[in-house]
Amino acid sequence: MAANNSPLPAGVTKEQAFGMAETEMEYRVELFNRLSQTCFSKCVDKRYKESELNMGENSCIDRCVSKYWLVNGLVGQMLSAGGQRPM
Amino acid sequence: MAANNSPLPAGVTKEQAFGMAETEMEYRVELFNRLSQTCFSKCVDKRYKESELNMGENSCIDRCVSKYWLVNGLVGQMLSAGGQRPM
Amino acid sequence: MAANNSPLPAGVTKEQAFGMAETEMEYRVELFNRLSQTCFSKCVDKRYKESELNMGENSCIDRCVSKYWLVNGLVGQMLSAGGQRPM
Amino acid sequence: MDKNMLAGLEGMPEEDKMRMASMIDQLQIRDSLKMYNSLVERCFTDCVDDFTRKSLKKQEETCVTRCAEKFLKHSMRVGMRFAELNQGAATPDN
Amino acid sequence: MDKNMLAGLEGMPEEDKMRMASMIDQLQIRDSLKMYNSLVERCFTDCVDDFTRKSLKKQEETCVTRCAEKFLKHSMRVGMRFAELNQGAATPDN
Amino acid sequence: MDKNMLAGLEGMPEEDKMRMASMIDQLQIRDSLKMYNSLVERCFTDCVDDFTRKSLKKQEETCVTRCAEKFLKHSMRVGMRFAELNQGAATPDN
Repeated sequence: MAANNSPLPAGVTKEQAFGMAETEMEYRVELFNRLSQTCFSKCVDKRYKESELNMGENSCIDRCVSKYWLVNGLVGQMLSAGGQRPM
Repeated sequence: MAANNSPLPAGVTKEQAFGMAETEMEYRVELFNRLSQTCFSKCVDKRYKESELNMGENSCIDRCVSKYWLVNGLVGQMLSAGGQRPM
Repeated sequence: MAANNSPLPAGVTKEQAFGMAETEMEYRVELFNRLSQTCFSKCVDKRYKESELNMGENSCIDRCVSKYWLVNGLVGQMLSAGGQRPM
Repeated sequence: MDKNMLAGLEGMPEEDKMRMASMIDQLQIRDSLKMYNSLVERCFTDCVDDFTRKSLKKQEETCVTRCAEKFLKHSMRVGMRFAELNQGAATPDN
Repeated sequence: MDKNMLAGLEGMPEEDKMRMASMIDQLQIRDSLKMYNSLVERCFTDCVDDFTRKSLKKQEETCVTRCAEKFLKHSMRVGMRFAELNQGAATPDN
Repeated sequence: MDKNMLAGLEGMPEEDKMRMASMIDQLQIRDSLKMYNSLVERCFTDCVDDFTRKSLKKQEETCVTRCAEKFLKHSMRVGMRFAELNQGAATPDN
Protein backbone atom coordinates (compact mmCIF):
# COMPACT_ATOMS: atom_id res chain seq x y z
CA MET A 1 0.00 0.00 0.00
CA ALA A 2 3.07 2.18 0.45
CA ALA A 3 6.81 1.66 0.17
CA ASN A 4 7.25 -0.57 3.18
CA ASN A 5 10.20 -0.03 5.46
CA SER A 6 8.16 -0.62 8.62
CA PRO A 7 8.74 -3.50 11.05
CA LEU A 8 5.24 -4.86 10.34
CA PRO A 9 4.70 -8.18 8.52
CA ALA A 10 3.62 -7.73 4.89
CA GLY A 11 -0.10 -7.20 4.39
CA VAL A 12 -0.73 -5.97 7.92
CA THR A 13 -1.92 -2.41 8.22
CA LYS A 14 -0.98 -0.28 11.19
CA GLU A 15 -4.60 -0.33 12.40
CA GLN A 16 -4.54 -4.13 12.43
CA ALA A 17 -1.21 -4.20 14.26
CA PHE A 18 -2.64 -1.98 16.99
CA GLY A 19 -5.76 -4.13 17.12
CA MET A 20 -3.69 -7.28 17.54
CA ALA A 21 -1.52 -5.74 20.22
CA GLU A 22 -4.65 -4.68 22.11
CA THR A 23 -6.21 -8.14 21.81
CA GLU A 24 -2.99 -9.76 23.04
CA MET A 25 -2.87 -7.50 26.06
CA GLU A 26 -6.52 -8.07 26.88
CA TYR A 27 -5.81 -11.79 26.77
CA ARG A 28 -2.96 -11.50 29.26
CA VAL A 29 -4.97 -9.32 31.57
CA GLU A 30 -7.83 -11.80 31.54
CA LEU A 31 -5.46 -14.73 32.14
CA PHE A 32 -3.99 -12.91 35.12
CA ASN A 33 -7.40 -12.01 36.53
CA ARG A 34 -8.82 -15.52 36.22
CA LEU A 35 -5.69 -17.03 37.73
CA SER A 36 -5.78 -14.56 40.58
CA GLN A 37 -9.48 -15.10 41.34
CA THR A 38 -9.13 -18.87 41.12
CA CYS A 39 -6.12 -19.06 43.41
CA PHE A 40 -7.77 -16.73 45.91
CA SER A 41 -10.76 -19.09 46.04
CA LYS A 42 -8.54 -22.15 46.37
CA CYS A 43 -6.04 -20.80 48.89
CA VAL A 44 -7.46 -18.05 51.09
CA ASP A 45 -9.61 -18.81 54.12
CA LYS A 46 -12.96 -17.08 53.70
CA ARG A 47 -13.44 -16.37 57.35
CA TYR A 48 -10.94 -13.53 57.20
CA LYS A 49 -9.78 -13.83 60.80
CA GLU A 50 -6.80 -11.58 60.10
CA SER A 51 -5.65 -9.18 57.43
CA GLU A 52 -2.32 -10.90 56.75
CA LEU A 53 -1.85 -13.91 54.51
CA ASN A 54 -0.46 -16.67 56.70
CA MET A 55 2.40 -18.98 55.72
CA GLY A 56 0.11 -21.73 54.53
CA GLU A 57 -1.83 -19.35 52.33
CA ASN A 58 1.34 -17.86 50.89
CA SER A 59 2.82 -21.16 49.84
CA CYS A 60 -0.53 -22.35 48.55
CA ILE A 61 -0.68 -19.20 46.36
CA ASP A 62 2.82 -19.77 44.97
CA ARG A 63 2.05 -23.35 44.05
CA CYS A 64 -1.37 -22.47 42.70
CA VAL A 65 0.11 -19.84 40.36
CA SER A 66 2.71 -22.34 39.20
CA LYS A 67 0.15 -25.06 38.54
CA TYR A 68 -2.24 -22.69 36.79
CA TRP A 69 0.63 -21.64 34.55
CA LEU A 70 1.42 -25.28 33.75
CA VAL A 71 -2.23 -26.05 32.99
CA ASN A 72 -2.34 -23.01 30.72
CA GLY A 73 0.69 -24.33 28.84
CA LEU A 74 -0.63 -27.86 28.68
CA VAL A 75 -3.91 -26.74 27.16
CA GLY A 76 -2.09 -24.41 24.76
CA GLN A 77 0.03 -27.32 23.54
CA MET A 78 -3.07 -29.46 23.03
CA LEU A 79 -4.83 -26.78 21.06
CA SER A 80 -1.89 -26.02 18.80
CA ALA A 81 -1.51 -29.76 18.16
CA GLY A 82 -5.01 -29.72 16.71
CA GLY A 83 -7.00 -30.23 19.85
CA GLN A 84 -8.03 -33.66 18.71
CA ARG A 85 -5.28 -35.84 20.08
CA PRO A 86 -6.84 -39.32 20.38
CA MET A 87 -6.62 -40.84 23.82
CA MET B 1 -27.04 14.71 5.67
CA ALA B 2 -25.85 13.89 2.15
CA ALA B 3 -27.56 12.60 -0.96
CA ASN B 4 -28.43 9.18 0.33
CA ASN B 5 -28.17 6.20 -1.94
CA SER B 6 -26.71 3.95 0.75
CA PRO B 7 -28.54 0.94 2.21
CA LEU B 8 -28.50 2.57 5.65
CA PRO B 9 -31.69 3.77 7.37
CA ALA B 10 -32.09 7.55 7.29
CA GLY B 11 -30.27 9.42 10.04
CA VAL B 12 -27.79 6.63 10.73
CA THR B 13 -24.19 7.46 10.03
CA LYS B 14 -21.77 4.84 8.82
CA GLU B 15 -19.93 4.95 12.15
CA GLN B 16 -23.16 4.16 13.99
CA ALA B 17 -23.96 1.33 11.59
CA PHE B 18 -20.57 -0.25 12.29
CA GLY B 19 -21.08 0.26 16.00
CA MET B 20 -24.47 -1.44 15.90
CA ALA B 21 -23.16 -4.35 13.86
CA GLU B 22 -20.34 -4.81 16.38
CA THR B 23 -22.75 -4.67 19.33
CA GLU B 24 -25.03 -7.21 17.66
CA MET B 25 -22.14 -9.60 17.08
CA GLU B 26 -20.85 -9.20 20.62
CA TYR B 27 -24.33 -10.07 21.83
CA ARG B 28 -24.43 -13.29 19.80
CA VAL B 29 -20.96 -14.30 20.91
CA GLU B 30 -21.91 -13.77 24.54
CA LEU B 31 -25.16 -15.70 24.10
CA PHE B 32 -23.21 -18.58 22.60
CA ASN B 33 -20.59 -18.53 25.33
CA ARG B 34 -23.08 -18.46 28.18
CA LEU B 35 -25.15 -21.21 26.59
CA SER B 36 -22.04 -23.32 26.06
CA GLN B 37 -20.75 -22.85 29.61
CA THR B 38 -24.15 -23.51 31.13
CA CYS B 39 -24.79 -26.69 29.16
CA PHE B 40 -21.29 -27.97 29.93
CA SER B 41 -22.03 -27.52 33.64
CA LYS B 42 -25.44 -29.18 33.34
CA CYS B 43 -24.44 -32.11 31.10
CA VAL B 44 -20.79 -33.10 31.41
CA ASP B 45 -19.55 -35.29 34.23
CA LYS B 46 -16.87 -33.39 36.15
CA ARG B 47 -14.83 -36.47 36.96
CA TYR B 48 -13.49 -36.61 33.41
CA LYS B 49 -13.02 -40.38 33.34
CA GLU B 50 -12.57 -40.32 29.57
CA SER B 51 -11.90 -37.79 26.86
CA GLU B 52 -14.92 -38.63 24.74
CA LEU B 53 -18.42 -37.33 25.35
CA ASN B 54 -20.60 -40.36 25.98
CA MET B 55 -24.06 -40.90 24.51
CA GLY B 56 -25.85 -39.59 27.55
CA GLU B 57 -23.76 -36.42 27.56
CA ASN B 58 -24.29 -35.89 23.84
CA SER B 59 -28.04 -36.09 23.98
CA CYS B 60 -28.12 -33.98 27.12
CA ILE B 61 -26.13 -31.31 25.26
CA ASP B 62 -28.51 -31.34 22.27
CA ARG B 63 -31.54 -30.92 24.49
CA CYS B 64 -29.84 -28.35 26.66
CA VAL B 65 -29.01 -26.19 23.63
CA SER B 66 -32.58 -26.52 22.41
CA LYS B 67 -34.07 -25.57 25.76
CA TYR B 68 -31.67 -22.66 26.26
CA TRP B 69 -32.70 -21.38 22.84
CA LEU B 70 -36.37 -21.64 23.80
CA VAL B 71 -35.80 -19.84 27.08
CA ASN B 72 -33.94 -17.12 25.21
CA GLY B 73 -36.92 -16.70 22.89
CA LEU B 74 -39.44 -16.79 25.73
CA VAL B 75 -37.65 -14.04 27.62
CA GLY B 76 -37.23 -12.01 24.43
CA GLN B 77 -40.97 -12.19 23.81
CA MET B 78 -41.71 -11.09 27.36
CA LEU B 79 -39.36 -8.13 27.12
CA SER B 80 -40.67 -6.93 23.77
CA ALA B 81 -44.21 -7.24 25.14
CA GLY B 82 -43.24 -4.67 27.75
CA GLY B 83 -41.82 -6.97 30.36
CA GLN B 84 -44.76 -6.29 32.59
CA ARG B 85 -47.22 -8.96 31.55
CA PRO B 86 -49.53 -9.35 34.57
CA MET B 87 -49.72 -12.87 35.90
CA MET C 1 -0.63 21.60 21.26
CA ALA C 2 -3.06 24.32 20.19
CA ALA C 3 -4.29 27.54 21.77
CA ASN C 4 -6.24 26.03 24.60
CA ASN C 5 -9.59 27.49 25.51
CA SER C 6 -11.20 24.08 26.08
CA PRO C 7 -12.47 22.84 29.45
CA LEU C 8 -9.96 19.95 29.38
CA PRO C 9 -7.07 19.74 31.88
CA ALA C 10 -3.72 20.69 30.35
CA GLY C 11 -1.94 17.88 28.52
CA VAL C 12 -5.09 15.85 27.93
CA THR C 13 -6.09 15.40 24.32
CA LYS C 14 -9.72 15.16 23.32
CA GLU C 15 -9.25 11.48 22.44
CA GLN C 16 -7.99 10.78 25.94
CA ALA C 17 -10.87 12.70 27.49
CA PHE C 18 -13.37 10.58 25.56
CA GLY C 19 -11.47 7.44 26.53
CA MET C 20 -11.57 8.40 30.21
CA ALA C 21 -15.27 9.22 30.09
CA GLU C 22 -15.95 5.85 28.48
CA THR C 23 -13.86 4.00 31.06
CA GLU C 24 -15.66 5.81 33.88
CA MET C 25 -19.06 4.87 32.49
CA GLU C 26 -18.05 1.27 31.96
CA TYR C 27 -16.97 1.18 35.58
CA ARG C 28 -20.34 2.44 36.81
CA VAL C 29 -22.23 0.04 34.61
CA GLU C 30 -20.17 -2.87 35.92
CA LEU C 31 -20.64 -1.74 39.52
CA PHE C 32 -24.39 -1.59 38.98
CA ASN C 33 -24.50 -5.00 37.31
CA ARG C 34 -22.47 -6.75 39.99
CA LEU C 35 -24.49 -5.12 42.75
CA SER C 36 -27.71 -6.12 41.04
CA GLN C 37 -26.66 -9.74 40.47
CA THR C 38 -25.31 -10.08 43.99
CA CYS C 39 -28.42 -8.68 45.66
CA PHE C 40 -30.67 -10.84 43.49
CA SER C 41 -28.74 -13.91 44.67
CA LYS C 42 -28.88 -12.79 48.31
CA CYS C 43 -32.50 -11.65 48.43
CA VAL C 44 -34.72 -13.38 45.90
CA ASP C 45 -36.15 -16.84 46.52
CA LYS C 46 -34.98 -19.15 43.73
CA ARG C 47 -38.14 -21.19 43.69
CA TYR C 48 -40.03 -18.44 41.88
CA LYS C 49 -43.43 -19.28 43.30
CA GLU C 50 -44.84 -15.96 42.09
CA SER C 51 -43.88 -13.20 39.70
CA GLU C 52 -44.07 -10.40 42.24
CA LEU C 53 -41.33 -9.48 44.69
CA ASN C 54 -42.81 -9.92 48.14
CA MET C 55 -42.36 -7.47 51.02
CA GLY C 56 -39.47 -9.40 52.54
CA GLU C 57 -37.63 -9.48 49.23
CA ASN C 58 -38.22 -5.79 48.62
CA SER C 59 -36.82 -4.66 51.93
CA CYS C 60 -33.93 -7.11 51.62
CA ILE C 61 -33.10 -5.54 48.22
CA ASP C 62 -33.16 -1.99 49.63
CA ARG C 63 -30.84 -2.91 52.45
CA CYS C 64 -28.61 -4.98 50.22
CA VAL C 65 -28.13 -2.06 47.82
CA SER C 66 -27.36 0.22 50.74
CA LYS C 67 -24.83 -2.16 52.24
CA TYR C 68 -23.17 -2.87 48.89
CA TRP C 69 -22.81 0.88 48.42
CA LEU C 70 -21.21 1.21 51.84
CA VAL C 71 -18.81 -1.65 51.17
CA ASN C 72 -17.88 -0.02 47.87
CA GLY C 73 -17.09 3.20 49.69
CA LEU C 74 -15.19 1.44 52.47
CA VAL C 75 -12.95 -0.37 50.01
CA GLY C 76 -12.47 2.80 47.98
CA GLN C 77 -11.31 4.64 51.10
CA MET C 78 -8.87 1.83 51.93
CA LEU C 79 -7.41 1.84 48.45
CA SER C 80 -6.98 5.59 48.25
CA ALA C 81 -5.30 5.49 51.67
CA GLY C 82 -2.65 3.25 50.14
CA GLY C 83 -4.33 -0.08 50.58
CA GLN C 84 -1.76 -1.06 53.11
CA ARG C 85 -3.25 0.14 56.34
CA PRO C 86 -1.62 -2.02 59.04
CA MET C 87 -4.06 -3.85 61.24
CA MET D 1 -27.16 5.39 32.81
CA ASP D 2 -25.60 8.76 33.26
CA LYS D 3 -26.86 11.26 30.75
CA ASN D 4 -26.12 14.12 33.12
CA MET D 5 -22.45 13.39 32.66
CA LEU D 6 -23.10 15.53 29.61
CA ALA D 7 -23.53 18.45 31.96
CA GLY D 8 -19.80 18.47 32.52
CA LEU D 9 -19.31 19.02 28.84
CA GLU D 10 -21.11 22.36 28.77
CA GLY D 11 -18.27 24.12 27.06
CA MET D 12 -17.77 21.54 24.35
CA PRO D 13 -18.61 22.09 20.71
CA GLU D 14 -21.87 20.63 19.40
CA GLU D 15 -20.03 17.91 17.50
CA ASP D 16 -18.38 16.55 20.65
CA LYS D 17 -21.63 16.54 22.56
CA MET D 18 -23.19 14.45 19.84
CA ARG D 19 -20.28 12.04 19.90
CA MET D 20 -20.61 11.77 23.68
CA ALA D 21 -24.34 11.16 23.48
CA SER D 22 -23.87 8.48 20.85
CA MET D 23 -21.21 6.81 23.02
CA ILE D 24 -23.62 6.76 25.94
CA ASP D 25 -26.41 5.38 23.76
CA GLN D 26 -24.22 2.56 22.54
CA LEU D 27 -23.05 1.75 26.05
CA GLN D 28 -26.68 1.53 27.15
CA ILE D 29 -27.61 -0.79 24.31
CA ARG D 30 -24.65 -3.04 25.04
CA ASP D 31 -25.56 -3.03 28.69
CA SER D 32 -29.18 -3.98 28.01
CA LEU D 33 -28.05 -6.86 25.84
CA LYS D 34 -25.66 -8.04 28.53
CA MET D 35 -28.40 -7.81 31.11
CA TYR D 36 -30.66 -9.80 28.83
CA ASN D 37 -28.00 -12.49 28.40
CA SER D 38 -27.40 -12.75 32.12
CA LEU D 39 -31.12 -12.87 32.86
CA VAL D 40 -31.56 -15.75 30.41
CA GLU D 41 -28.62 -17.64 31.90
CA ARG D 42 -29.84 -17.19 35.45
CA CYS D 43 -33.45 -18.16 34.80
CA PHE D 44 -32.37 -21.13 32.68
CA THR D 45 -29.95 -22.31 35.36
CA ASP D 46 -32.52 -21.95 38.15
CA CYS D 47 -35.52 -23.35 36.27
CA VAL D 48 -34.35 -26.02 33.82
CA ASP D 49 -32.85 -29.25 35.03
CA ASP D 50 -34.54 -31.99 33.07
CA PHE D 51 -32.84 -32.96 29.83
CA THR D 52 -34.96 -35.91 28.80
CA ARG D 53 -36.57 -33.91 26.00
CA LYS D 54 -35.95 -30.90 23.76
CA SER D 55 -38.95 -28.73 24.55
CA LEU D 56 -39.81 -26.86 27.73
CA LYS D 57 -42.22 -28.34 30.23
CA LYS D 58 -45.17 -26.13 31.20
CA GLN D 59 -43.73 -25.91 34.68
CA GLU D 60 -40.32 -24.81 33.39
CA GLU D 61 -41.97 -22.13 31.28
CA THR D 62 -43.86 -20.78 34.26
CA CYS D 63 -40.69 -20.77 36.34
CA VAL D 64 -38.74 -18.92 33.64
CA THR D 65 -41.49 -16.35 33.17
CA ARG D 66 -41.72 -15.62 36.87
CA CYS D 67 -37.95 -15.54 37.23
CA ALA D 68 -37.63 -13.03 34.39
CA GLU D 69 -40.41 -10.84 35.80
CA LYS D 70 -38.87 -10.88 39.25
CA PHE D 71 -35.48 -10.09 37.76
CA LEU D 72 -36.85 -7.10 35.86
CA LYS D 73 -38.71 -5.77 38.88
CA HIS D 74 -35.58 -6.30 40.94
CA SER D 75 -33.47 -4.42 38.39
CA MET D 76 -35.85 -1.49 38.41
CA ARG D 77 -35.87 -1.31 42.18
CA VAL D 78 -32.09 -1.56 42.37
CA GLY D 79 -31.83 1.13 39.69
CA MET D 80 -33.96 3.48 41.76
CA ARG D 81 -32.03 2.88 44.97
CA PHE D 82 -28.74 3.18 43.13
CA ALA D 83 -29.78 6.52 41.62
CA GLU D 84 -30.78 7.83 45.06
CA LEU D 85 -27.42 6.86 46.50
CA ASN D 86 -25.60 8.41 43.54
CA GLN D 87 -27.38 11.66 44.34
CA GLY D 88 -26.53 11.42 48.01
CA ALA D 89 -30.16 11.10 49.02
CA ALA D 90 -29.53 8.99 52.09
CA THR D 91 -32.50 8.06 54.24
CA PRO D 92 -32.61 7.28 57.96
CA ASP D 93 -31.17 3.96 59.00
CA ASN D 94 -33.61 1.06 59.10
CA MET E 1 -19.26 -16.61 13.95
CA ASP E 2 -21.44 -14.83 11.48
CA LYS E 3 -19.67 -14.16 8.22
CA ASN E 4 -22.99 -14.10 6.39
CA MET E 5 -23.83 -10.92 8.19
CA LEU E 6 -21.73 -9.52 5.37
CA ALA E 7 -24.61 -10.43 3.05
CA GLY E 8 -26.56 -7.51 4.44
CA LEU E 9 -23.81 -5.22 3.29
CA GLU E 10 -24.20 -6.07 -0.39
CA GLY E 11 -24.53 -2.47 -1.48
CA MET E 12 -21.53 -1.23 0.50
CA PRO E 13 -18.29 -0.05 -1.04
CA GLU E 14 -15.37 -2.48 -1.10
CA GLU E 15 -13.56 -0.50 1.60
CA ASP E 16 -16.43 -0.90 4.09
CA LYS E 17 -16.73 -4.61 3.41
CA MET E 18 -13.07 -5.02 4.23
CA ARG E 19 -13.47 -3.04 7.43
CA MET E 20 -16.44 -5.22 8.38
CA ALA E 21 -14.54 -8.42 7.64
CA SER E 22 -11.57 -7.26 9.68
CA MET E 23 -13.92 -6.39 12.58
CA ILE E 24 -15.39 -9.88 12.43
CA ASP E 25 -11.93 -11.45 12.30
CA GLN E 26 -10.81 -9.55 15.37
CA LEU E 27 -13.98 -10.43 17.25
CA GLN E 28 -13.36 -14.08 16.47
CA ILE E 29 -9.78 -13.95 17.68
CA ARG E 30 -10.83 -12.23 20.90
CA ASP E 31 -13.56 -14.79 21.35
CA SER E 32 -11.17 -17.72 20.87
CA LEU E 33 -8.81 -16.27 23.44
CA LYS E 34 -11.66 -15.79 25.89
CA MET E 35 -12.81 -19.34 25.30
CA TYR E 36 -9.26 -20.54 25.87
CA ASN E 37 -9.05 -18.62 29.15
CA SER E 38 -12.37 -19.97 30.38
CA LEU E 39 -11.41 -23.53 29.39
CA VAL E 40 -8.18 -23.26 31.36
CA GLU E 41 -9.99 -21.87 34.39
CA ARG E 42 -12.65 -24.55 34.34
CA CYS E 43 -10.29 -27.50 33.89
CA PHE E 44 -7.91 -26.13 36.51
CA THR E 45 -10.77 -25.63 38.97
CA ASP E 46 -12.19 -29.10 38.37
CA CYS E 47 -8.88 -31.01 38.25
CA VAL E 48 -6.38 -29.34 40.57
CA ASP E 49 -6.91 -29.30 44.30
CA ASP E 50 -3.62 -30.31 45.83
CA PHE E 51 -1.23 -27.48 46.61
CA THR E 52 1.53 -29.37 48.38
CA ARG E 53 3.86 -28.95 45.41
CA LYS E 54 4.48 -26.73 42.39
CA SER E 55 4.27 -29.23 39.55
CA LEU E 56 1.30 -31.14 38.22
CA LYS E 57 0.68 -34.72 39.29
CA LYS E 58 0.30 -37.25 36.49
CA GLN E 59 -3.30 -37.71 37.50
CA GLU E 60 -4.00 -33.96 37.36
CA GLU E 61 -2.44 -33.79 33.90
CA THR E 62 -4.66 -36.59 32.66
CA CYS E 63 -7.71 -34.93 34.16
CA VAL E 64 -6.88 -31.57 32.55
CA THR E 65 -6.25 -33.17 29.16
CA ARG E 66 -9.53 -35.04 29.20
CA CYS E 67 -11.40 -32.01 30.48
CA ALA E 68 -10.00 -29.85 27.68
CA GLU E 69 -10.80 -32.46 25.03
CA LYS E 70 -14.33 -32.84 26.33
CA PHE E 71 -14.74 -29.09 26.42
CA LEU E 72 -13.61 -28.73 22.81
CA LYS E 73 -15.87 -31.51 21.60
CA HIS E 74 -18.69 -29.99 23.58
CA SER E 75 -18.04 -26.57 22.02
CA MET E 76 -18.10 -28.01 18.53
CA ARG E 77 -21.35 -29.83 19.16
CA VAL E 78 -22.95 -26.78 20.71
CA GLY E 79 -21.72 -24.71 17.75
CA MET E 80 -23.42 -27.09 15.31
CA ARG E 81 -26.71 -27.12 17.18
CA PHE E 82 -26.59 -23.37 17.64
CA ALA E 83 -26.04 -22.85 13.90
CA GLU E 84 -29.00 -25.13 13.09
CA LEU E 85 -31.25 -23.16 15.42
CA ASN E 86 -30.03 -19.88 13.96
CA GLN E 87 -31.09 -21.14 10.57
CA GLY E 88 -34.46 -22.28 11.85
CA ALA E 89 -33.76 -25.92 11.10
CA ALA E 90 -35.88 -27.29 13.90
CA THR E 91 -36.17 -31.04 14.22
CA PRO E 92 -39.01 -33.09 15.70
CA ASP E 93 -39.35 -33.05 19.46
CA ASN E 94 -37.45 -35.74 21.31
CA MET F 1 0.99 -4.87 32.71
CA ASP F 2 3.37 -5.25 29.85
CA LYS F 3 5.20 -2.04 29.14
CA ASN F 4 8.10 -3.94 27.58
CA MET F 5 5.81 -4.86 24.75
CA LEU F 6 6.89 -1.44 23.64
CA ALA F 7 10.34 -2.90 23.02
CA GLY F 8 8.98 -4.65 19.94
CA LEU F 9 8.03 -1.29 18.54
CA GLU F 10 11.60 0.01 18.41
CA GLY F 11 11.39 0.97 14.78
CA MET F 12 8.09 2.79 15.07
CA PRO F 13 7.67 6.53 14.75
CA GLU F 14 7.32 8.55 17.95
CA GLU F 15 3.64 9.16 17.31
CA ASP F 16 2.84 5.42 17.24
CA LYS F 17 4.80 4.76 20.41
CA MET F 18 2.75 7.39 22.18
CA ARG F 19 -0.48 5.87 20.92
CA MET F 20 0.69 2.47 22.11
CA ALA F 21 1.63 3.82 25.54
CA SER F 22 -1.71 5.55 25.89
CA MET F 23 -3.51 2.33 24.92
CA ILE F 24 -1.59 0.45 27.60
CA ASP F 25 -2.36 3.14 30.17
CA GLN F 26 -6.05 2.97 29.45
CA LEU F 27 -6.05 -0.82 29.59
CA GLN F 28 -4.39 -0.65 33.00
CA ILE F 29 -6.92 1.84 34.33
CA ARG F 30 -9.80 -0.29 33.08
CA ASP F 31 -8.19 -3.34 34.61
CA SER F 32 -7.75 -1.66 38.00
CA LEU F 33 -11.39 -0.61 38.00
CA LYS F 34 -12.46 -4.14 37.11
CA MET F 35 -10.29 -5.53 39.86
CA TYR F 36 -11.81 -3.04 42.27
CA ASN F 37 -15.32 -4.08 41.27
CA SER F 38 -14.54 -7.76 41.66
CA LEU F 39 -12.87 -7.18 45.03
CA VAL F 40 -15.95 -5.35 46.29
CA GLU F 41 -18.26 -8.09 45.04
CA ARG F 42 -16.19 -10.86 46.61
CA CYS F 43 -15.77 -9.22 50.00
CA PHE F 44 -19.43 -8.22 50.10
CA THR F 45 -20.52 -11.75 49.20
CA ASP F 46 -18.24 -13.34 51.78
CA CYS F 47 -18.84 -10.87 54.61
CA VAL F 48 -22.40 -9.54 54.41
CA ASP F 49 -25.35 -11.82 54.97
CA ASP F 50 -27.64 -9.97 57.33
CA PHE F 51 -30.25 -7.77 55.69
CA THR F 52 -32.24 -6.68 58.71
CA ARG F 53 -30.81 -3.16 58.49
CA LYS F 54 -29.27 -0.72 56.02
CA SER F 55 -25.94 0.00 57.65
CA LEU F 56 -22.92 -2.25 58.14
CA LYS F 57 -22.36 -4.00 61.44
CA LYS F 58 -18.97 -3.46 63.05
CA GLN F 59 -18.18 -7.10 62.46
CA GLU F 60 -19.08 -6.86 58.76
CA GLU F 61 -16.83 -3.83 58.41
CA THR F 62 -13.92 -5.67 59.98
CA CYS F 63 -14.51 -8.66 57.74
CA VAL F 64 -14.64 -6.48 54.60
CA THR F 65 -11.49 -4.61 55.57
CA ARG F 66 -9.53 -7.78 56.20
CA CYS F 67 -10.89 -9.39 53.06
CA ALA F 68 -9.83 -6.40 50.95
CA GLU F 69 -6.37 -6.32 52.52
CA LYS F 70 -5.89 -10.03 51.96
CA PHE F 71 -7.09 -9.67 48.40
CA LEU F 72 -4.62 -6.87 47.69
CA LYS F 73 -1.72 -8.75 49.24
CA HIS F 74 -2.76 -11.81 47.31
CA SER F 75 -2.87 -9.82 44.06
CA MET F 76 0.59 -8.45 44.63
CA ARG F 77 2.02 -11.88 45.36
CA VAL F 78 0.32 -13.39 42.32
CA GLY F 79 1.61 -10.49 40.22
CA MET F 80 5.18 -11.19 41.32
CA ARG F 81 4.95 -14.92 40.64
CA PHE F 82 3.24 -14.29 37.34
CA ALA F 83 5.99 -11.90 36.25
CA GLU F 84 8.67 -14.45 37.17
CA LEU F 85 6.96 -17.12 35.11
CA ASN F 86 6.54 -14.72 32.19
CA GLN F 87 10.29 -14.19 32.27
CA GLY F 88 10.99 -17.91 32.43
CA ALA F 89 12.55 -17.66 35.88
CA ALA F 90 11.53 -21.13 37.01
CA THR F 91 12.68 -22.30 40.40
CA PRO F 92 13.30 -25.86 41.61
CA ASP F 93 10.22 -27.96 42.27
CA ASN F 94 8.82 -27.77 45.78
